[in-house]
Amino acid sequence: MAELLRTHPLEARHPLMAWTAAFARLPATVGITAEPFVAMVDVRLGTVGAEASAALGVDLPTTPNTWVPAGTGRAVWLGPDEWLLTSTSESPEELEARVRAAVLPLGGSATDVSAQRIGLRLTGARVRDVLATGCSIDLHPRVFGRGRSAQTILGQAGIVLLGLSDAGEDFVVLVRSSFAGYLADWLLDAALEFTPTTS
Amino acid sequence: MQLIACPWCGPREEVEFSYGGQAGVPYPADPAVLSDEQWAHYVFFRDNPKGRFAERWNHSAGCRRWFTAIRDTATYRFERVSRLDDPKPVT
Amino acid sequence: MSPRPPGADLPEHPDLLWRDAEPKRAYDVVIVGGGGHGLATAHYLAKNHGITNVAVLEKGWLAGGNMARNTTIIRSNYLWDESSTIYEHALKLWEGLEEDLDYPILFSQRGVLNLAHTLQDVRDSVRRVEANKLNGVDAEWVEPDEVRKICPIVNTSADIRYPVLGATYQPRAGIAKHDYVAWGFARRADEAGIDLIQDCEVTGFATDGNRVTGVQTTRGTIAAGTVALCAAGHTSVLTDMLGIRVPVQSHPLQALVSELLEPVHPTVVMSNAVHVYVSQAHKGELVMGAGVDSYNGYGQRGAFHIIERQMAAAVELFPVFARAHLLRTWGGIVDTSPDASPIVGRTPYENLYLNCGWGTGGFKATPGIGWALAHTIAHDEPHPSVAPFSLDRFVTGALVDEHGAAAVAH
Amino acid sequence: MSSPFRTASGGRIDRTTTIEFTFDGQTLPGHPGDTLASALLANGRHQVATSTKLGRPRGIAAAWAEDPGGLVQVEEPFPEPMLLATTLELHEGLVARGLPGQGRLADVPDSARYDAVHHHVDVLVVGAGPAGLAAALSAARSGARVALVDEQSEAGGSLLSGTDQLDGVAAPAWVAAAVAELSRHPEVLHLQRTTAFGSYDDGFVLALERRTDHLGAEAPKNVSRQRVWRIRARSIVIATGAHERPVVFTDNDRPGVMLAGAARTFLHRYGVLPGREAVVFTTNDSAYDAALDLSRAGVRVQAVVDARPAGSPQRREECERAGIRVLSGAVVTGTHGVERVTHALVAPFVDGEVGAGSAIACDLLLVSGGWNPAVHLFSQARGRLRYDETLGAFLPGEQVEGLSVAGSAAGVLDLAGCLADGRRVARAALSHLAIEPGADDRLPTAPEPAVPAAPLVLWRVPDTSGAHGGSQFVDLQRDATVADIARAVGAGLRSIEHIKRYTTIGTAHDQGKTSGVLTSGITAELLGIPVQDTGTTTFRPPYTPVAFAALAGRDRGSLFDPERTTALHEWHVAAGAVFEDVGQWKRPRYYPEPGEDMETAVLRECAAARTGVGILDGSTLGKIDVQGPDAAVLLDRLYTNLISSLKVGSVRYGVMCGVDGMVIDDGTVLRLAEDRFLVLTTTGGAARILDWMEEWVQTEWPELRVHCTSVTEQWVTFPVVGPRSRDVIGAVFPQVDVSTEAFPFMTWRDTTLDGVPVRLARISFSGELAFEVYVNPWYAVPVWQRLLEAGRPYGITPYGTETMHVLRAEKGYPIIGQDTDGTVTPHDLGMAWAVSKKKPDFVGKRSFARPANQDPLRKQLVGLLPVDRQTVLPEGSQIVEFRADGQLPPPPVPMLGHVTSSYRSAELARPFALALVKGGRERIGDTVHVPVHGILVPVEVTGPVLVDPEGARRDG
Repeated sequence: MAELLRTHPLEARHPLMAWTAAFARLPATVGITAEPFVAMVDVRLGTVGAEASAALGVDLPTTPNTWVPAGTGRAVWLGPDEWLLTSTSESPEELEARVRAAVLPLGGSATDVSAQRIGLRLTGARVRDVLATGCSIDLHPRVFGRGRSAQTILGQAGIVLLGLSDAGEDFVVLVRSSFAGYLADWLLDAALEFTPTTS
Repeated sequence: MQLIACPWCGPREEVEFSYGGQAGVPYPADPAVLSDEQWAHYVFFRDNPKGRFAERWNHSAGCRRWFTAIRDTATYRFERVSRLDDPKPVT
Repeated sequence: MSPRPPGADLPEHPDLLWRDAEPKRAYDVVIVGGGGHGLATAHYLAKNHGITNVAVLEKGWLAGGNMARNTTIIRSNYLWDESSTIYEHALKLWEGLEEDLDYPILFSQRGVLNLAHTLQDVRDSVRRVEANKLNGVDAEWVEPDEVRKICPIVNTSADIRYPVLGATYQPRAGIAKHDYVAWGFARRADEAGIDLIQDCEVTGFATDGNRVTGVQTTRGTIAAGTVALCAAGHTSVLTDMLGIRVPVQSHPLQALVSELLEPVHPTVVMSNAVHVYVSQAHKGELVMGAGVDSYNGYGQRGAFHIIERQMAAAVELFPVFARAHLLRTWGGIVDTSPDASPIVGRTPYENLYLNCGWGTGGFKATPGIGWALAHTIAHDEPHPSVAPFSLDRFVTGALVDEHGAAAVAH
Repeated sequence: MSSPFRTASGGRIDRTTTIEFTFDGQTLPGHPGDTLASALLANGRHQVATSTKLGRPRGIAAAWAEDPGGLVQVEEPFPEPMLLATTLELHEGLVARGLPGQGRLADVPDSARYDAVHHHVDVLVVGAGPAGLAAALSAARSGARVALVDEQSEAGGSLLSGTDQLDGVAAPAWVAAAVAELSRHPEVLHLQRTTAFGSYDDGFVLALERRTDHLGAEAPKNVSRQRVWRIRARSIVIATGAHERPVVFTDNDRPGVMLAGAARTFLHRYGVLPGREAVVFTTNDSAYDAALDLSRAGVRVQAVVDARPAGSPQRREECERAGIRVLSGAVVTGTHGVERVTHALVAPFVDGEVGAGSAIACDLLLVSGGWNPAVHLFSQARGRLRYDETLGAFLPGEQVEGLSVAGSAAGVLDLAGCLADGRRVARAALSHLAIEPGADDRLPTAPEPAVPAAPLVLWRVPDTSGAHGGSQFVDLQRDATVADIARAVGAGLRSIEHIKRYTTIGTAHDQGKTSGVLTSGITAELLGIPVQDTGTTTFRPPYTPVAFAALAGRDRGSLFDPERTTALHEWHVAAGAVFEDVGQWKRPRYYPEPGEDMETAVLRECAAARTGVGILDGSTLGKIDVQGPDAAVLLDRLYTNLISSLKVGSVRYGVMCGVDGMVIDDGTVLRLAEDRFLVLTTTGGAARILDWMEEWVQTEWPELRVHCTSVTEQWVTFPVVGPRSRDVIGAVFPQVDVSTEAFPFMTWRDTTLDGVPVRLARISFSGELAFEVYVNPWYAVPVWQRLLEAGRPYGITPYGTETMHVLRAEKGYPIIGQDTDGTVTPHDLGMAWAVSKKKPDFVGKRSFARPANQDPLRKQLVGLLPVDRQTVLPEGSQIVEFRADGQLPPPPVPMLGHVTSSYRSAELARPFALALVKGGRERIGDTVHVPVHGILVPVEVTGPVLVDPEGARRDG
């Protein structure tokens, strides 16, 4: 119990820390890494236009299932009046405050969801095959290239999937934090086929 | 195992959706003035046709939007989907 | 010749089942729906009440709906007094049905285990067992080691995703052979002179004020003194013709069967949390029910992802099933009601009786509801066992909420 | 070892390698490329098993999935029940035995992997025979995304079973070139050993790939043994070929009786002679190929028996050139032999009458009654079938959108026709998808089709044996005969579905692949009605059996269902927590110290919270951020109580009901700003309540300016509970004035800890002084540890859900879903105070006015105290009226209600319970009985609040 009671500095601790070693053992064709924590805000806004763009500093994408770069982060379409804005240069509180101030006059709302989901980066020539074992979205590079996104199901977890490359070899999976362990196990299990065995 | 066309996200697998039953059953403007029978009909009674049916669906694993569909309950085929802010679909 | 191998012992059907009857112009009683409930009602009308000027109208082939598609589980361990009364009445009739029908219905009282996987499952199970005991229904709570004794192939290890924390056990529960049951009732009804009329779809009703005077069918109009609707998933199609609203929704419910296997599964196991209900039928095949598809559907088919989930649950709970094979899948149409209890009794038409909303419970109720509905028709007064299941309960709020009794855990 | 029936050369097997396998205890040789069936036949073994019901010897009667005879049990490498010898690829170490009836499951778990893959294509071609290959080539050449799946070990289908030439080379060479071309198209997925077993709506096809069994011991362990392909195709070409149909005659089930086309397959594909002396019985031209090929290979073909009066003049000539006798207008009426056919009984057949016959010696009797197109997938997709009088078969009868049928599956029975049909259908599909065909999309040159003599449709040969069809087998697997069909018809049955159930035809392993159409034909004949009117029974998935585990895929073991965990999960594990499944969450139930059982641990944890300080990981509580100018309006409509009057900085407990007026959830609401609330739900209710809110906002009240966002995982929640909680919170958050005056009950305050924002709320689910600590889960572990450290002087004790339940129950706080069951109103819970009388309406209000809600005997939440101060009533126990004699009367015994929660209380030093009791509040002070293990335990009915009813402790 002594170790359990030891006082720690307030250092952020990633929920997938215990998976780091397992991820590191994967071959490059099915690379999985936990994304560092970033600030994320769920933005709700009825109508987007010049005003919103000016206030937010980004044109929120209005094409369903797409994302665009936004400052140091991304703006991801989640629904006809809902986006996920991320930032790697602001704290969660700063991002929420800034976005909230921008959208409140336009009838919008903003909620800090930085810890609601964690990100997993999937890179390599076979990650598409790994995803296809549990994701019904068509991930062909012609269909799901850079800038595409989808809220969908992977295995039995709801995810937001972002396409980062036109070659179909680079994806980000955002998953609810409480499902992160499940999804990490699930991905490792799916990657087993592409992992050289020692025997 | 249908592909259901979310009015926003496009065709997605059936598993991403949840069903909301008959469409066009609004919450009564003033429940207090309804008879027990009228209230019971709002709470418990829904149409159950064999054939075309106007229904509510939710893209629950996707954009979480509710929408309306005209679907044939005998063939399961979706004839039309529309957003809630579209003009009321007619069966 | 070598000794008879296992799986060869299904009894033969009789040489004569029923006349392929032509409809007459009029009957004292017209039963719409030639499934288990319709045929059982016909049988008890004749047997208990001497009423034989009866037609059973079937739009397809006799007992070709849910009666041909269910997983044949029979039990009476329901929570509420109202439910256990009708199902226990049915179970007592099942126990004498083979003699009554003089038909080898293969009623096998091999017991039913309802597994509990969460603490709330345990509370709900104990509640149901205690209620059953006080209602005179055989029931007991069994701990995991007893579960293993009753059904050794259930995975009772503690390290599975949802460990088995125990089960309710009803020893008198079991299974029967569905076609044999239906055909037994049909043959008895036919022997009594009741007309079983197939390929006879009801297309409308003739009414006079608050009476139904006849039934319009694809084989002509048939006058009726009393009409009883026993159409399960198609009830709404009929009541729509009569302008009656009934709070049922028709959903696909799938089931499946494996190849013939050496006996491994001596009882019936049901699990709500890890959704499985499975028995090993007389020839050796595993018979399993899957979940209800969420949407309304009259297609007698459902989505395959439900079967896949079912298989995952089956292999989780019964690891030895891994290499059993899915041989055939099919679907029925279950008529579900808001409180997961049936709707039986009077309608706005004074000579029209309703029997629907049995959801997934219809097969096990067959003799009970046939008995009670025949009584209701004969006496023009709901039999006490079905009186609580009136349509009126949705207005008063006096539901028999078998749904609520299985509420999700906190 | 040599195999006596193996040809000297030819076939697709690898003769350089010999495989040993064991069948029925006998070790036999075979080659890679063999199936178990071909290897058995090569060793002269026809009989595989005895039949289920009659115990008759049964053998290999076909060469692939339609075989009704060769069912085996695999014992090694892993037991698998009921497989067909004809579809089981031979591999080293295979141990199998014939199966008389029931398969055997392994008694140990299957450790093999199974998985599933989603795949999307423009065109899916099912079947890699001539039509399928032609279709796939056409589709591939357009650049379209194509999948070609085929159930056999290599592509080619019937092209591997004959002697045809394509483009001037032997057909297998053309197949190899076609496969090579397909592999060069980057958008083509070509899968062999992959059976499309189900076709569903919107171009969805499920296919099972058998990936490793054929590799034997070489099979890699990290690769799934079988894979389910979930293929979404914009267009599907079904090129599944046709099954040869037998003709039914007396004793047609003996080993050595085989479909004619199967014999060609065994010869050409596997280099096996299925016999030495053959009789060929046919109703059409196709079986002549078998006769001629076998004759060329050295089989003595004793006769071709052609039921057609004039036979086939052209084919007769070919036979006569080869020295084969042809008997036209003749039939096989029966056979001799026991374990193997020894004679065919052949008789003239004129105008449906059978004349006097004679026996012809043979060890192989080949039969062809025509061809049944494999319409299973088409029919599963709800394509209607039509009966074709000429072919005596059911064909696709209509167009189904996105689905077309090509080649012999559509009734085209010649090679050139199949190739052309495959290409035609593929190009039509491309055109429908607006995809340009490829530039060089040519068909191979195929032999000119001979003009066949018209086939005769003959279901069965009249029974001259006197057995009335009792030995004329229709369904060999079910031992069902023509006599059984006749009995069914005699019993009054007319529907083919009834006939199936009466006779059990078509219900066995092969699901009627050979017997289905025969039954329709024979039934129609017996009833004197057209076959079209009889129809077929419904084709249902799967086309061939699929292992349960394959469908379970990877959703097994720890991946069966997601485990949701909080940010503190690893800490809980390290602390030795015993977990409880709450929905998908893993929650610590209690933290036993060495030697403690649950009761001891919980008494200790409870005592800590009541007398010192305890801490709980409450992070699983659902949390919803509700924002917008109309946020309060929405909450007023959904909660039974008034939320809009809540002040910023304050907290209120609220109850939600469904429209039926029954409680669906409860929790606290924090007003963060005029236009912003944090709504807390039960753990199990989180997703449901967010959906509930969204549904109302989107579908009923779109005019409300409000947005709801899940923040369940955005905040961890740690209730710090007990009289010393103020000391702990004060120590960790020194900037906060934690005095009752500055920080009153049911308020919240924001602060920071080392710059990290923290929210504190004075909420108590125990009646004790308590603070809830909310923080971003990134910092969950250090904040939790700071709290533990600060609490150490006070003996801070982590506690789990069990203690939480005891503490709240002592205060009479219900758990929704435990103390309620969907039939309970707020009034029933004694929470009329939480039901607003001011609001004109809220969801559920109208239902409170129904007659049943006024019933004074509604069940109400009360407390129970066992009079003996000892018995912990089992939760779920029923409650009955007090019986003075202490004896239960005979059933039925009226019940008053049931025990919803029951615990031993450290505080009360006795057990207590909560219960729902009919008219319970009126019965406070009464003694009632609870049957426990057959004994009536007297209990006193009390109010639900048993600890600190005055609420004196909440401020410490």
